[in-house]
Amino acid sequence: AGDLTYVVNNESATYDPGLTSETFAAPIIGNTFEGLVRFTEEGEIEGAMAESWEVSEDGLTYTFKLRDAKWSDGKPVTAQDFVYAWMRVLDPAAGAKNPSMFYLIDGAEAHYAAGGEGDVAISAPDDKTLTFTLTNRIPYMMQLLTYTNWFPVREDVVEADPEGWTRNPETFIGNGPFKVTEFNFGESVVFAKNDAYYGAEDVSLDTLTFRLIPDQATALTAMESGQVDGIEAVPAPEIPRLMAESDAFMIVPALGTTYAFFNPAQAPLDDVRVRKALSMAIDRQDIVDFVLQSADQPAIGLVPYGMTLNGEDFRDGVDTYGLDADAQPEAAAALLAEAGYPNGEGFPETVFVTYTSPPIEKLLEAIQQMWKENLNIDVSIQATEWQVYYPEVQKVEYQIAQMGWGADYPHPMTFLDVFLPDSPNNLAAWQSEDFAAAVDAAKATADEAESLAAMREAEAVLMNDHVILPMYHRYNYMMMSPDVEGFWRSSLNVPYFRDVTITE
Amino acid sequence: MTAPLLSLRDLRTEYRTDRGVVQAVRGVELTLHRGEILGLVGESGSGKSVTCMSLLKLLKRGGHITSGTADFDGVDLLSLSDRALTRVRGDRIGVIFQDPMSALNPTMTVGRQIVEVLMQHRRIGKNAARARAVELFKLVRIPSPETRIDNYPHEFSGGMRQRVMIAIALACEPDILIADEPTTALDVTIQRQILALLKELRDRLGMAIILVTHDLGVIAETADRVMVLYGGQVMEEAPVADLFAAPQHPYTRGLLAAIPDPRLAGRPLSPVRGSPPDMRSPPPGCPFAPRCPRAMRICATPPPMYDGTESARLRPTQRSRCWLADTNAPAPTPEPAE
Amino acid sequence: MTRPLLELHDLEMHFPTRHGVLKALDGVSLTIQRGETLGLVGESGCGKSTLARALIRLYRPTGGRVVLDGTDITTLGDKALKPHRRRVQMIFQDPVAALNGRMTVGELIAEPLEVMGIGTAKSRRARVAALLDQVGLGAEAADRYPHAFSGGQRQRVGIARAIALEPDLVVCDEPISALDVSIQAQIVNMLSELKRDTGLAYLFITHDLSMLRHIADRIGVMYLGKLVEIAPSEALHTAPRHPYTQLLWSAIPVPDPEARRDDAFETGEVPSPLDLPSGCRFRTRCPRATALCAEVEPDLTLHDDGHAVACHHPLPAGSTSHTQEERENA
Amino acid sequence: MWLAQRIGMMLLTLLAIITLTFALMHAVPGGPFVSEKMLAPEIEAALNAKFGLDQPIWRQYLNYLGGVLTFDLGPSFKYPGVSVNSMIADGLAVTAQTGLLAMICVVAVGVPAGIVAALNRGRWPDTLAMFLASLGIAVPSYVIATVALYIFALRLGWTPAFGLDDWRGYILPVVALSGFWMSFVARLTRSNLLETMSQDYIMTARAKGLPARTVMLRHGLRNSLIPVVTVLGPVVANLLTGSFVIEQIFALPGIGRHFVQSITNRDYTAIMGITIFYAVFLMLMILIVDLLYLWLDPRISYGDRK
Amino acid sequence: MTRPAIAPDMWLPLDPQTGRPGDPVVGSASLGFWAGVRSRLWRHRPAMAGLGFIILLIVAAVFGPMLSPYSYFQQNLELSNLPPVYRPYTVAEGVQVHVNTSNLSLYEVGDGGGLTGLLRPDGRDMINRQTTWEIAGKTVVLDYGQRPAVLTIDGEVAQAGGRKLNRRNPFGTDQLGRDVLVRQLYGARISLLVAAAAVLANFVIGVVYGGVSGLLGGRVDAVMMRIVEIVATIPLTLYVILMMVVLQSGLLSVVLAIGTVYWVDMARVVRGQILTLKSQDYVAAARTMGASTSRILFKHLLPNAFGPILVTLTMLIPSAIFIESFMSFIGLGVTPPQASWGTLTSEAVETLRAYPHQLFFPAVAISLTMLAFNFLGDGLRDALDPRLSS
Ligand SMILES: Nc1ncnc2c1ncn2[C@@H]1O[C@H](COP(=O)(O)OP(=O)(O)OP(=O)(O)O)[C@@H](O)[C@H]1O
Ligand SMILES: Nc1ncnc2c1ncn2[C@@H]1O[C@H](COP(=O)(O)OP(=O)(O)OP(=O)(O)O)[C@@H](O)[C@H]1O
Ligand SMILES: [Mg+2]
Ligand SMILES: [Mg+2]
Repeated sequence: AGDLTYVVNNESATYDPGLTSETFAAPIIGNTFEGLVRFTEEGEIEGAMAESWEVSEDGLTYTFKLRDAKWSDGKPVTAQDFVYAWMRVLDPAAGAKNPSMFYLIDGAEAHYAAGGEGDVAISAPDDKTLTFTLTNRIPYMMQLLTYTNWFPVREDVVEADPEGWTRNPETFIGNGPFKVTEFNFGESVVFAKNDAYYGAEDVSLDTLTFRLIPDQATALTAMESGQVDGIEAVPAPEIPRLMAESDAFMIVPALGTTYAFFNPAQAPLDDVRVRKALSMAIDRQDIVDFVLQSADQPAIGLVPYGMTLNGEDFRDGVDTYGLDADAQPEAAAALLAEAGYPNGEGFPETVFVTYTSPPIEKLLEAIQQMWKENLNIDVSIQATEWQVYYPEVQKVEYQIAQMGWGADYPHPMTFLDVFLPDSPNNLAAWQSEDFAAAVDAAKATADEAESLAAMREAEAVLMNDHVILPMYHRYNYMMMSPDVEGFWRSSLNVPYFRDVTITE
Repeated sequence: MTAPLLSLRDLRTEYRTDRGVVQAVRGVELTLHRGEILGLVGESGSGKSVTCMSLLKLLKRGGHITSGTADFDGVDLLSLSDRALTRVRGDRIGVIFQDPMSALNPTMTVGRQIVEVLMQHRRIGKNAARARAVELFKLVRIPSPETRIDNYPHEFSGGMRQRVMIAIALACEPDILIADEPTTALDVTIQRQILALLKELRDRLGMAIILVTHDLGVIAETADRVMVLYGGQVMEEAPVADLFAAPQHPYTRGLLAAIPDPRLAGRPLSPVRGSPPDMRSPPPGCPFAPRCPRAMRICATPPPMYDGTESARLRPTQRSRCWLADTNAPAPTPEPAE
Repeated sequence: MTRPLLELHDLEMHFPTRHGVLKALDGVSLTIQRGETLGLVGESGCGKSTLARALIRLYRPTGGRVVLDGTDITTLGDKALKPHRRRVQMIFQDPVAALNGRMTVGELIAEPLEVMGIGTAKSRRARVAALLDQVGLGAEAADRYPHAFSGGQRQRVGIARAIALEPDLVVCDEPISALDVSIQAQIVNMLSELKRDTGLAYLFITHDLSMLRHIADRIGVMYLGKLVEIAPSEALHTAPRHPYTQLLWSAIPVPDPEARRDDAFETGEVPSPLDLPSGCRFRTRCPRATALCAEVEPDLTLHDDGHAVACHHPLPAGSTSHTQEERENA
Repeated sequence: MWLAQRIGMMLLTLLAIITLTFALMHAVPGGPFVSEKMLAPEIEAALNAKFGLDQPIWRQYLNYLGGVLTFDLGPSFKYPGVSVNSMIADGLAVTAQTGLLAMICVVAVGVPAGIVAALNRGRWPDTLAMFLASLGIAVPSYVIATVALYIFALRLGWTPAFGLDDWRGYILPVVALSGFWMSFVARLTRSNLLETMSQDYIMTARAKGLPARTVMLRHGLRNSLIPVVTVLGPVVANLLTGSFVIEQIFALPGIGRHFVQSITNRDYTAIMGITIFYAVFLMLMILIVDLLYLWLDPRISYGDRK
Repeated sequence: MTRPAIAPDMWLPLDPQTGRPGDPVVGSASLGFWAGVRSRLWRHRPAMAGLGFIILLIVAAVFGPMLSPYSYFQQNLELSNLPPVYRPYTVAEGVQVHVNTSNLSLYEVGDGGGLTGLLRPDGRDMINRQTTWEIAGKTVVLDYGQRPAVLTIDGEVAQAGGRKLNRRNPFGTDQLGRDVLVRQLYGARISLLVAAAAVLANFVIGVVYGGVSGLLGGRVDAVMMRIVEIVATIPLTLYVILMMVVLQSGLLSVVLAIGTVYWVDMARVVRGQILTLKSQDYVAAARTMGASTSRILFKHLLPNAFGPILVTLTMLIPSAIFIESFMSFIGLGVTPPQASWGTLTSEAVETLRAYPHQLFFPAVAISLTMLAFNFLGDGLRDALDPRLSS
């Protein structure tokens, strides 16, 4: 029993599980819906709506047997609900943000391109059986299925009001542990325990409130003055203090990497030595210790820590590509001299573009200074509003551009995919056949060790070319009252309240 | 003789400005009896208005009363606090300001400006006050008072505004009316009516009036007693008939000589020659001496105020601040006609 | 005859008010010749200031025409008006309001010269000093502010400013009523001198009839927005022909306590300009009024003795006013 | 007559505002579908088609105008299922609460503070009031809000950290909202009052025997209020349409926050809708100010001069 | 009453020519309005204090950064977030340390009392929440398991000494270890420039625009005021973004942006004032002289509207300073590592709880400057009104 208030910092655009691609929606959808499978706290896959599943030999056809579960209005969850939900994503008219995630299903891409026409290999032989077929082997398919886009939705409510159903507690019918009782736009979402949930007896919270507080400092004040039970994030300058003294403070791996793109098509960054020199000249440890003052980790590669395959962390034993957590000023200067800029002389005017975000700007100022000190080069920083910045970067006319990536699913491929030639997120327009081949190889094999090796190979291709300037792997810092037990937050930013109990 | 209603002693008022201290009033004495009309005449800038304003401590910024007492009904007005004075102002002493145009609040209907004073001092309701205001408008001869009472000052002519000022000052039927040039903007017919009204009020209520004016005709017709001011000092004081019949002070004579004579129409008028003293550094002796056709050496010393008891040259009720009034002074020779 | 300096043709100025249209000027025609002083008298509120303001185009008249030296300036815009501005100046009735409190007296008087681009800053200063002297203030007044002056002193600043430009016509709206007689005499002498020397003309609005007699060549008498009589000064003084003029004359105060008249002076109710009587406007107060007066409004007609009178029953020519006799005897 | 003309002009002005904002909005880079991650071109095309952004710009403009004519400000692009009308209505319900209170503070504290300061010119109440007013102007609202939140909500625990759930929750937002304008109004009132108090007619009022207070309030104040009223008009419009900073800090779902977010999100319909709402509000307030002028000073008229 | 006897020769008449007591026109050089203003302002003590402060500030802003051993961009990450005043712990004779309780670091205290270096810990015990240092042969432990954190030296609980000034960085350092004082002085340059631009824009555009609108009245006024409404309602953020895209980011663009939109309040205030003033007789008088519209406006009306103009101006200055930081935030203004008071303030607000001194200095700087401007404004207003002088 109990009530809990949890602070979120952002309003989500939509709570429609199929259409959204925002991380902000995840806390709400994650507690009101369930997909076929879900993560355990330890990151293992376990059945949710699916009771059991089978994958064909070739790794292409998946067949799921559904459990007896009910929607929050008492109707049973059927395989057709999944089929409807998935096909809706593939209908351009629905306006889903992330249909490309489904392209790995046979026929899906063509279906979308044709405006929602054509067969897709998804079917429901009966109410309790769901099956689909992929075009290629996808090693991380099960992880993918935990993503909200794969969740079922109810055809009757969606069709009744395709836009509005997610804004009305009456029609926001889910199959998760909680159901929404109030939507207060811009203010809060209030949940109550969903009695129709199959695991309802294990859910102990009576009500759950997500309060939107956009200002992290206010949220922290609310937390420290006992007005709320948990907050999603804490202001960066408070991290050291909280880390030291707060029992409520939590560090959650975020599976994210902050880095900058070097544009290999723009002078002086068209020389890999320059890129490498720049990368070597920054002191990542100092950045973490003094600029961020957090528990983030210096990054010398793309893929963050915490991606485990075959019982092995991706990063374990991986090459450092000549980089280090600490700066290597001499080596960097030597490399730069080799590239034709001894002691930074003649280094062309270089602009580091970024989006407006005070902590990021601070970070870049520190880097700017490190380059100045270690390489004697002047790089200017230009920050613009995100909406101006992003389309501009997309044109790939910058020299250095600040960016970062967070995992969609806990598998290294979510990072490597970005740098495929056809990825819209490959903002350096960097192309490498070796890289593509390695990625393909990693996907093609059913053997995890082999796949891991191929992926490490791919990262090495990217990193040895120094297309990106890795800075740090980020963590999420949040607070949850010590009275709350059973709370956990996934590395994909979904806080789970299903198992929460409040002790007094 | 009964005790005077108001007696002002040794009033000195100065204005401190960027460009020095202006000694606007330098020791003015004045008594006023119930039912008396005291005319105040004098050179422009001689301190008439400042004297009037000082009585109620209504000086503009920079103005300071440096000495003096004003005994009114047993209290010294000059030592009263501003708060205590509010009970005197407008109620027991009414003031008509010299500048009727700027003295009215431009954003308030003229009616309200009268009603306001009535409601302040007479515990009467709005409607009664308004009725009284209409009545006052009639008294000061403003046509169709019922409608014009709702006009704003800028919709009135100069003379009408002046009459509004008069109505305000008379609203509470004060014991003393200080009228600083109350009829300058009025044509002669209305002026006569207003003056008749003042006299009527004097007779009926025993109101005493300090009447400041440049119109010696008005003085002649209205005042009982006249004081002549020059350079911030009283130069001469006499009952009106005496003053016109036998002006003592050379300045008074000059003043009377300047009145246009209908027989001499078209010929130049004869003003007092010279210009008034700079009141930041007034002449040490008689302020009029530099312009005086009969100035003597002694005039560099401030002359005392002679009165009829001291000087055979003066009528018993007359007073003059001029060495010529001294019995030892050389006899007046007839002035050369200009 | 030469072209008159100023002609007013049927000038009308109507103010819209909450209680209806207020006819402050209701068809006034007159002319002013070069070098002439036209006195204007009339009951308070009869429209004298309005006439003055309309003729120098501070108001845009609602009817009629203002012709200055042959040019119709009734509807000219600001720009077109500027050259004419120099030729007509005005002394305002309220000296406080007409002087910008943020300017020193010197600046105020120099302003018209500056506006018209006359002289250098230095020569203007000299001229200001001269003007101040002329109006009896003394040059040291130049750097004081209007608020530090007495009423009469301020008025003199206004006068100095108006004559600074040596205009052809000065409209004087009660220029001397706030001055003591001596200064009045000084100013009037000065104005007469100026007139003699420069051929200046005046429209002289005042309530001081004896002063008018002294300086005016002709005098116009207004009553409720209309001119009721206009005649040469002397003629008007000795023999007013309109009953209102006579009434006015009889009210002149005499500077002689012996001649004190304590008789009640009753002249009847002044009608409201918002609700004018039919026919002749003066009939409600006129001892000579007849039925005709209530029906037909009399026109201003010129009589042989030089009087133009708007009256159905004018006083006979040559009749002398009662008070005037008295004064002459005094 | 004047009023009718004026209202006609306001409508034209509104049209100009709509047109300019529309043009500006489309001229700046970005769009409603730029989010954390890049969209594939075909997906972007599908989204554009869904919201009619694939049509020529003039077409979109005309469509939008059509909507405005029927008082339909359209659906939010960013938040599907939320109409701009309801966004404004709900936001106003929140914003107006603090806004009105702040407005009351501005008038009920600012003006009297100015009066008290003027009455005591040069003495300590004046010095104190003007010192505070200078601070109120110099310290921006987000600093006031943050510091106050830290002290009163966290250190002292007197007020809640966010929300308007009980009366104490109103204190800090209202103070932070009104601080600047209150100070400004106080200074303006004082300055003008002093100026007016040197006019001749104030002397008349005193000569009437009115107490100093009455003189100041009845005769001085009214003639000093023109600049104050001038400023207050838009302030009403601003306060009632919210402040982003305050709503952000105190987590209030008001219009101010919606507006800034709609710009960040390039939520076209929301930008337009809130701008129109604000414009109408502001123009009405300015109209009221102009009408108040007439009441405050009967000499003012709006006719052509000639 | 007895009068003193008077010598007979005193009764001799005086020659009127020689008897005059000196010419009253004692060559008083004409003091114009502005000269009067100047002299009145000169005697207004608070205004002079304000002016003095502003001049001092400008001098400091121009020359201060040159005199400092640090530059506004020079970082020392190890010495970040240091306070201006601290209370040292004495570890051993002559060895003092400063404990930053917000990031739980120890700093070495230099000879002069400056904080000169970060002391790297020799051990960290996350479970017991303790950090250990070996300093001067002693074991120093910071125990933050308890609150507030406790420092023990060789097992004994240490007490902090009296307050000491940080001589190395008198205003402390910021998040990147830069000297706050220099940044503050450098920021003054930008902020004062922005303030000057705002003042200029308001004077040149706002005052004139409002004045013309109010004076001409009628249709002109109606149109001009509708334009004001348009300018006031167009979303500023969008406008700034557009400028950012079109123009180079930098101070000039900020000035331009402020200049184009930041005058409407002033215009409206001035117009309102002119509307009441223009019916005054002195305006009529000026008109009869043929004074041009601009003369009437500048010589007669605006000087009488100075009160509200100055008050509005002084309130616009801080707003302009903060608008600059908003524009910088969007990307139009100054680029890092440059700083203005506005950006310093908004940055410091974020670290308010941990390092309040970082907010204290820019906030106090702006407030003091505003007070100075207000004093000056008040003095100027009084000086401009001759009636108020005494
Ligand atoms: N506010 C002021 N500041 C400085 N000097 C002033 C002020 N008011 C009046 N004075 C000076 O005080 C003297 C007396 O002025 P006052 O107004 O009493 O004259 P007055 O006799 O009423 O003249 P008038 O007949 O012209 O009204 C004058 O010299 C004048 O210049
Ligand atoms: N702006 C205005 N609005 C309405 N009525 C006005 C306006 N100006 C003047 N009047 C009215 O016009 C009439 C004539 O006024 P005007 O000022 O011309 O009189 P006047 O002859 O100068 O009187 P006075 O001798 O008293 O100055 C008066 O009834 C006055 O109320
Ligand atoms: Mg006077
Ligand atoms: Mg008049």
